[in-house]
Amino acid sequence: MINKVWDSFASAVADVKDGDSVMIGGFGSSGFPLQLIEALRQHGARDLTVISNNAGVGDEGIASLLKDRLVRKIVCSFPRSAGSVWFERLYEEGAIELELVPQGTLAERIRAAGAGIGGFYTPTGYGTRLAEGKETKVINGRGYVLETALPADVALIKAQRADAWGNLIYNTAGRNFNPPMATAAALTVAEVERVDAVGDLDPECIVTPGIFVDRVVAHGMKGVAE
Amino acid sequence: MINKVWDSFASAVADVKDGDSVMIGGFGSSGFPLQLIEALRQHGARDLTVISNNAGVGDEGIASLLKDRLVRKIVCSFPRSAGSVWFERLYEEGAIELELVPQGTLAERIRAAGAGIGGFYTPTGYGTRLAEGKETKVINGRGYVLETALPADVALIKAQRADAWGNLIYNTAGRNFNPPMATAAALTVAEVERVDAVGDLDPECIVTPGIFVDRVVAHGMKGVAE
Amino acid sequence: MRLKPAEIAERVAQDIPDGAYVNLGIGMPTMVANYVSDDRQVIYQSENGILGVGPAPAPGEEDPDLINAGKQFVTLLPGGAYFDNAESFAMMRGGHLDLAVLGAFQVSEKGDLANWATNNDTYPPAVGGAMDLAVGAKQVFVIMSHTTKSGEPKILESCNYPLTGAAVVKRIYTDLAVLDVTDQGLRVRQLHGDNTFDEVQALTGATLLPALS
Amino acid sequence: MRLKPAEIAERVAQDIPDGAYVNLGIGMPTMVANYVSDDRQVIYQSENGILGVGPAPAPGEEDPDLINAGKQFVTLLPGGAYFDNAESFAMMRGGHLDLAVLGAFQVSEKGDLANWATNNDTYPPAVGGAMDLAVGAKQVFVIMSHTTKSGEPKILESCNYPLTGAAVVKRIYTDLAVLDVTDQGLRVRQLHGDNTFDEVQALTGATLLPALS
Repeated sequence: MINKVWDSFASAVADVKDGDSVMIGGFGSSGFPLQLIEALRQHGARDLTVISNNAGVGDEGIASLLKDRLVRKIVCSFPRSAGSVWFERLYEEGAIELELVPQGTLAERIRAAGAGIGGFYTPTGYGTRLAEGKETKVINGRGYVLETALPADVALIKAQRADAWGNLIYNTAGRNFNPPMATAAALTVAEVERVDAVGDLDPECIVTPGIFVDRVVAHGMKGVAE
Repeated sequence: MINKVWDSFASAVADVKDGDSVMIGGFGSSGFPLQLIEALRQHGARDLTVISNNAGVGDEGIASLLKDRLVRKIVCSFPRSAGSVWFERLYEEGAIELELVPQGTLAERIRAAGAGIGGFYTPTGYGTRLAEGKETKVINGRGYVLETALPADVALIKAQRADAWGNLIYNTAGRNFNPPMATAAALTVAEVERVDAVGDLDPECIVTPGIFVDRVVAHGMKGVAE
Repeated sequence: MRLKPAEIAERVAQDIPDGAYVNLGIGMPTMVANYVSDDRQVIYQSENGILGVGPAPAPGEEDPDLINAGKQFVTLLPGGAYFDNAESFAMMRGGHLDLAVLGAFQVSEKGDLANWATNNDTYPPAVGGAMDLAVGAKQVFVIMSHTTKSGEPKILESCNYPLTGAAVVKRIYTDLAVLDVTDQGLRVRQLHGDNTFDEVQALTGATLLPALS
Repeated sequence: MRLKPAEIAERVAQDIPDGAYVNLGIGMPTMVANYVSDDRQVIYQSENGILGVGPAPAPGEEDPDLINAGKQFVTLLPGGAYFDNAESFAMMRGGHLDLAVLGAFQVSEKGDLANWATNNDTYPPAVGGAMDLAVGAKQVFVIMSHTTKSGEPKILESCNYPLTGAAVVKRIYTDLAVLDVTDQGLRVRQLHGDNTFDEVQALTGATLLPALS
């Protein structure tokens, strides 16, 4: 029987290795896999490349990984927010590398990795500093920049409900980067609020089919160490 | 008030011009906008380029457009099926041009057109006859073929339910090419089984948001001439 | 005279057509929604994955996941829909939005937009969805003060801040005037209050064309 | 001795692992599902947009939209999901399927696959999803007769029909034998019945390596 449900956040991230690239879903305060991030922090893998829209605010979530100096590089569109103190401190020290990517290009590069597309031509950023050094092409009179697929070793994502096959549905705007990231990593781990019986999720409304998901951990299961 | 519901199939396709490119959703016997196709046939615009997965079987649907010799060119992945007699006849006569595209490349080129992507590198077809004359690129040791976006003047699609904002949901495998085609044409017309009140479609389950849809015509509305 | 930010937003709102799909940038652009008249139905997109953004929820009614791009709690209108970021930016980049209203640091007479970075390299940059919106929306309106706090022009022959997009802005709404970016150059569309052409020209770093009569 | 098509399908079924995501091509490959033992849970994908394809519906229970890639009516298993063709081929091309079982006109000793066109140019070609599956699935198994109806080898040093994909086939199941495509060349994995290496070699257009003991 296919059963992708794991019994603890800690065990679900225990395979993350030093130097891994880790996608983390979420946007603003919405759709972050906070318990998986905390489990990753406690796991303590170092030299990580984090791929996420933001670079964390305050002391929690992604910021906690930065605070513990586990992150060598961050790939994101909007690192600087009110409260992004750990990112700003490490950036000033030269202790973290930043790859700044326009948000739509970030999402599309992640989708491309999941879809087997090697690269694509986007008009976004054409003629700007963020296209410097990149291949360009004029197609039907319009300028485009070549961007390549962005895969990862691990994706930590957040959904609302799952089943044992790994099918996922989300809550409102909590989707954000989670569905494309689910497709783009060698190992996809989903944090969910609850697990339903196989067949209870409406097949017309499943956003992430289970084929993209390797492990599911639900809130209320054995949590991370306090 | 936004109201995209039109009262007849005939009026909804009356703007199609000679020489237009027309996407038509559907796969096998599933998810075809048969009443819109019949309205288009009666409308009689000529020299059309039809973009669809198949080239029609029997005398109905896409085949009826071929039988009436309204189609100059067809872009598809699988023109030759049991019963594709009109396509085969016209092809033998040299009366129709065929652009054969692998099915996934066809879907991705359509999506790219809707997503503002100028072109993309796919491994599909690399080293085969269908890549001859196309740009190629080796990325991370793997060979890819450059394929360009495929937009259209008009998309005729089929969904199950709509609302007056043009939001669409589909039935089971009836989605096939319909959702990507909805995004890729200057004018998108959806044939649906019924129109619900705005707000009655679950926002978590809407597959095609209304922004992509210009016109909706429901079965049971004033039909095409018998 | 100079309009207050809310008054500029009100002026932009007058030009948003009924039935339009609109993305409002963070900050002053977000205020525009407050002034669109009730006889127009406008559908707002939020880049994090919402079409049909509604007003702020009542206190205690917030859905923690339901925020807009500015991280404010919002609601969904009946008829709205959710989607992921790849789909949201496909929608933006693919030219499906009728209008984006954005803030700016600088705009050039050719419609070049600079709104994501200054020339201060010690400060880490952030770009978000600005570049995608700039190239994707069918029309881009800019809403901003006509000059910097120290009185320097923000409308220039060419931007000296890094570009967000080249030749993307269609119209500029400032506290002094409304300007159209045309093939001939920047043309005054409206002077606010008793402002004269010469007064506005004096605070603009590019040559203006007078309003068409 | 030559296995019947259903017997080859049964042999393939033995090698499909529990929990695998599998796409079965049209025709003989579709028969494989009939022989997967009940103690294995296999999730079948259909390229038109189904994951979790179930058996044929009872007569009168057909959903007219619910067909597989071969246009046969099917059902959906509990736990299945629907998606559009762009997503379906993203799934295929992106390497998410564990296995594709495909028919073939010819296979080369390097694992080149030819299954979409012959050299008859008067007949209009059709490709469908064959090229996407060939490059996308983690493993490609071919199921076919060892020779053409007229007795010509279909396993060759190099294909003379147009390729579907280069170096994509991992294993070949025929009515005579099971062959692995390896870096060293085509290696016999199993000879059916009392077939000898020399008999199979004589009907093969490429040099075979003997089975590893």
